[in-house]
Amino acid sequence: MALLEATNVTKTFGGLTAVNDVTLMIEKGSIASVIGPNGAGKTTFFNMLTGIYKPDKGAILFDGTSIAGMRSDRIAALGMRRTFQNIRLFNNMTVLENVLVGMHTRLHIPFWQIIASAPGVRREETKARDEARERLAYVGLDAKREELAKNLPYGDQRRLEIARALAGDPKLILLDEPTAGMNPQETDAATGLIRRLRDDLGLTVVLIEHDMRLVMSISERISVLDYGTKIAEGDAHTIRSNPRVIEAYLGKGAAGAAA
Amino acid sequence: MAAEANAQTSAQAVRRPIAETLRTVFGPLVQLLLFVIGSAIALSLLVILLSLVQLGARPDLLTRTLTILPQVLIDGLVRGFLFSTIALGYTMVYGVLEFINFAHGEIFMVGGVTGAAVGLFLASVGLLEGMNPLFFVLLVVLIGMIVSGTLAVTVERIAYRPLRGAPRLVPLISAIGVSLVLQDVVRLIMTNSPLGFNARYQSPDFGPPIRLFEMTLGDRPVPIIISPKALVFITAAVIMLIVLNYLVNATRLGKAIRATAQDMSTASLMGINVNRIITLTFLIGGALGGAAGALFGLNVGTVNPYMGFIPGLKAFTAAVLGGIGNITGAMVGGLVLGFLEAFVASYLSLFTNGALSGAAYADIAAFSILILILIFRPSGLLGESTTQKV
Amino acid sequence: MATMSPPTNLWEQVKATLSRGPTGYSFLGLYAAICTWLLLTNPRTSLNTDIAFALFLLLLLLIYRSQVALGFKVVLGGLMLFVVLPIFGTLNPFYIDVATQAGIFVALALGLNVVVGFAGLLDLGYVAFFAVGAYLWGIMSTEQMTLMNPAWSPVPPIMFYPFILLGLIVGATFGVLLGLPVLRLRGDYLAIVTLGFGEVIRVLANNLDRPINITNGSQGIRGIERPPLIFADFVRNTLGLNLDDQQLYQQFFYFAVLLIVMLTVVVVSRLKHSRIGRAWEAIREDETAAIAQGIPLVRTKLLAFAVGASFAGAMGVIFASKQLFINPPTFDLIRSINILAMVILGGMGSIPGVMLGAVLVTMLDLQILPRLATVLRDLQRAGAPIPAAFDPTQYQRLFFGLLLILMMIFRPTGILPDERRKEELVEDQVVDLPLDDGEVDSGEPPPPTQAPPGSGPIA
Amino acid sequence: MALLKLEDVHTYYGKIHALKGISITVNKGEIVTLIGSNGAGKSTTLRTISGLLAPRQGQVLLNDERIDRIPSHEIVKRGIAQSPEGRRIFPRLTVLENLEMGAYLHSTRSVTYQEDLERVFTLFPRLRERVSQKGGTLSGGEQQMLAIGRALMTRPQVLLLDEPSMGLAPVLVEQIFEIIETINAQGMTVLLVEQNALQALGIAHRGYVLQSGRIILEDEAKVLRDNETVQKSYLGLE
Repeated sequence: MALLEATNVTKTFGGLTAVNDVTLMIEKGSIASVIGPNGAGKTTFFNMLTGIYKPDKGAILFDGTSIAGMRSDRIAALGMRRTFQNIRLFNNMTVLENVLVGMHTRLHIPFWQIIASAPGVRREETKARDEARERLAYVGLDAKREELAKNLPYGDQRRLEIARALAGDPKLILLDEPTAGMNPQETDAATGLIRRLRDDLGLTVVLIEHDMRLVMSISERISVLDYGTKIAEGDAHTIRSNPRVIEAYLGKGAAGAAA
Repeated sequence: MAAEANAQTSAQAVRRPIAETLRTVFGPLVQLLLFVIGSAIALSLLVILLSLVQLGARPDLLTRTLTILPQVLIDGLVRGFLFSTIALGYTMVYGVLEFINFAHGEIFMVGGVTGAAVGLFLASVGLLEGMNPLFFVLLVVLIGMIVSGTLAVTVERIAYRPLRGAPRLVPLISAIGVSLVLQDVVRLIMTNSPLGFNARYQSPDFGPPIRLFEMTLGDRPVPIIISPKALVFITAAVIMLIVLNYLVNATRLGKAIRATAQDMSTASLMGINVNRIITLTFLIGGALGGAAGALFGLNVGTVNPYMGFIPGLKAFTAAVLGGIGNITGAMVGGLVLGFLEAFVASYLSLFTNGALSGAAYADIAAFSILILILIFRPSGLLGESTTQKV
Repeated sequence: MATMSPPTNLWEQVKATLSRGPTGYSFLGLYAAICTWLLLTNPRTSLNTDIAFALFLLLLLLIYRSQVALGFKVVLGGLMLFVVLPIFGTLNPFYIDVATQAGIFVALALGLNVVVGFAGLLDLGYVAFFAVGAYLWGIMSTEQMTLMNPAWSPVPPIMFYPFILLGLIVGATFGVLLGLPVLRLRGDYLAIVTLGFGEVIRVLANNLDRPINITNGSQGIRGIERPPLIFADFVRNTLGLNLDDQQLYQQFFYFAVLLIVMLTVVVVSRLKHSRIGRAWEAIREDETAAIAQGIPLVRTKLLAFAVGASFAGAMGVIFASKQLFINPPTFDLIRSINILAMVILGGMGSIPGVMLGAVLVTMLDLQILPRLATVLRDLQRAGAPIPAAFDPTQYQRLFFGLLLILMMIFRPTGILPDERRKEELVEDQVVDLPLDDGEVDSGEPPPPTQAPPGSGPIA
Repeated sequence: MALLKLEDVHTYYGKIHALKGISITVNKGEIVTLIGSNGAGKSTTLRTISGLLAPRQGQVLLNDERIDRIPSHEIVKRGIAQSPEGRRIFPRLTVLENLEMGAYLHSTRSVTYQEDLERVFTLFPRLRERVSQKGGTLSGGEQQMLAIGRALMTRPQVLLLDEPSMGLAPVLVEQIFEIIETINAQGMTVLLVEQNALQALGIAHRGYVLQSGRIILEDEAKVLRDNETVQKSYLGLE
């Protein structure tokens, strides 16, 4: 069953078509990748899924709900979370607080009770903290929970972004270039974490990535975008041998190297 | 084929055709003209329509509406050019630094006060009497430009440059501080000098109002007049706009300004002295503001230290209305806002039979427009639709 | 920091000794005693009393900053604020008035701090909400009611108490009304729009005397009612204090303001440390990331606006009643800037900082500038070259302007910075770190330009 | 002969000590590459050389002349050009205007300007096709070409390239590296910062490996490629 169905989605900026009639189905519990050169429309596509842009045309169905043009925060509340290509943490908040913010949609104590400092407030807060620490422990950051996010090393920041996304108890998690700027060792660790998200937590994962080694090894389904259009789709093997993908994206050498 | 393309690009690069330069310089002015005519016609039709609606209750309304219409249009034009010239200062600085120079209204005010001081000085040495009015205008505008331009550059050096790179609100707060300081420093100077708080702007005699034409409404003739000072103001403003357009769109310097506006650190990698460009931007914006102040003071007849605040705020509105960062936009925004205000100021009390004072509600109209524009089209009339990047 | 590393220089050593342990207790106790003695023996308004008063305020700050037991702090601070200062106030009405004014501005600054400091929204029209509250009580409690409609009559003075609550609600409502359309705007635009809104409210107050006289225009509203002194009997007979009505009102307003300030502090700090406070902070840090966590942007910002405005509305009611007279210039831009200066001077986002800022600015306004004026006048008489028309009390703009500029350049975090904001505002003054490829390349083509040819966009 | 030399350079971002004593030599005609993981200080090194950051200690020498105390627009004049990370094309200027900006210090009326332009168009025929298109509408690969071309227009002695292959399709990455080799073959000295260490070491003569602000290895590119640590940490070869 498809958890996410994007049908004939189109987005233009002025005269430029960034995403052109793209259809994409994401199966529940799968790891899928979207690849393509820079400027192919991948991030724009993510931005439409998460409500930052409203698609000009097309429908997006998430877990049975139509979300095309819905506000970002409501989509997030429905259980779709993302990370950003250029890490967007709350830099001057602590690691723990970042995760607590990620939990926002799951905290419901009303305004009046907060002001009155009702007993439920502390209870909810304690519970949230415990859960946040669990998430941090899951990505291996619990020891650093009191540090400011901006003081974390690069790799930890990426992991914190994932922990923050997990805090919302998502059904689907979109990772925008999760290993950009990592060396091969760090990439391997990240690959392991992404795999665990699906295997342990049963999450559905969609990736945008340039690292072909990662993409080919981890994804069940790969979609290739070029100039806003989907030019190919399939498993790693299909993609690697697709002549159009080789021509537009992989190149002959790289296709071999990634094999 | 390659050689041909090559020759073409080379020719393009070496000598831009004069037609091209003319187009980049005058194109915006044509656009401006279209907006002026368009908004004048639209607003005129609107008031005529409104007066026709009320015709049953107040039969004389249409005649009265038509009688004052030409005068309202001229008034709108003067206001419009006032806002345009000030708005340019906001928009240029915003374009380069993405920063609202809140103190720009005070830079304008200093231009006005300087003009009044020049007038007073000339009168005190007895030169004012026989002076050629045009020469006088040239003199006050030049001195106003120099003083305000220098002031703007100094302010940037002292209060803004140390804050570059700080979070957005920090320089904005500093600019608010500068605005307050300038108001009171000028007040201190004025009240301790022969100028006084509300200084009279002395000038040579500009002669009687110019009669443009006469129109007959019913049985009485209505002369349509324009004061020579207003005419001078409009002319000077148009000249400044042309020069600025040339500077920004057709010179190497202008291109450097645009490059700096788009990406400061990369511009410096091209060998552009970014600090000098920023200084220059403040100089140009300040000088324009100073000239506007000198001319405005002349037109109104008095100046005071607080005269810059409201026009400054409205000029900012104009800049936003036109699309902040966009030079043509600032001019268009200024003119549209000027017309709008003139119409509200003149017709509101007429249509409500004096119940609401037009002058007071013109301010409210201006701010309402600002809010409406920002909500429905934050990029302004001519602005680029900026989409948030993620 | 001093607690972490062993005190290095003499100043640090003195500070450490006096702020904790037995020396700390005795120092504070002794200081409090001396201060009380100084105040109660110098009731006449003079430079000496000014200094004693300043020492008194410093004492409160020291109590707050010291590291003695919380109970001791509360008892000593409470004693000073609830007993010493009111008694001193019966001896000298001026200082208790200063304290009341300071209290009003502390509450206003705390409200503005929710908007500016917590949520990061620069509001330059904050005084408008104050005006709304003040006019609410001003109109409803006076003859304006009858002027508006002959069939209406003013509400009885006893309604003052529910009107504080009503002021709160009306303030919040106006906050929402203004916020709804403008909160989508980016920071600096928002600042200008709120400034415009503040001006609109003032212009309306100035012009709503026609066609129906609602605000009495530029004349302002006189004879605003004060609440009946229902506790007069208790004070005079039970406590045996022989105070006249004027003094009783002063004491009443002082305690009313003090209570509201305390309430405000509690509310504001609870919010700050809740999920709502975190959401505000997240929005301040990065709006896009915040909405991606499911934080509804407009609603959360609106809440900040409404909370901030509600304090101003309630304080407006009290202010109108205390002043007996209000007119449009009371609520002009400079007043908004005044409150902003308090927040900035003290430290954006920091509750104790903002309170300190409010007290300092009020002192500057009511005590230091007038004092400076007398000094300058004396100097001028003695022949010093000071321009005749320079009266420091008339040059508030100059002082606040300088204050804003200097704070921004040298200490943007304020005197008592919020730890968090400190990190933010002194962030390395580098525009783009190489690690942050944020704006560099999002992998998408930027939206193409729509500018007409040759229109000369420079940005 | 050392054209560009860094001696014990320390650079800070506020309180963060980003470069902790970097010494690098770039000889005339070489391609030298800096490799290392994110945050190691590669870009910071380039930005220190081009004057966007000022070192707190140590010196940067170009032809034995100190350039670490002069502003970046002056450094360009001395002959250092940088194609910045993320390309940083002026999005609302046309391709030609972008190139003109590169030639800002030289008159666009001169013959040499024409020659420079011609050279860039020969290297990047795609740019000639898009000469009047706005920079922002180019694809990633084209933007990278424009960034390199624009840097070449300043007529540099040393070309600093910051992550030229970042975010490009694998097929384009190959092209970009070929172009760098071509430019070098024409006599240009290149200092290359790359995430893609394998390919960078493939075309470079020498390389430096950076780790948290320090140089941990320096050698001939071939030797580095065979180094075990480098292979494990940066090349992804087991």
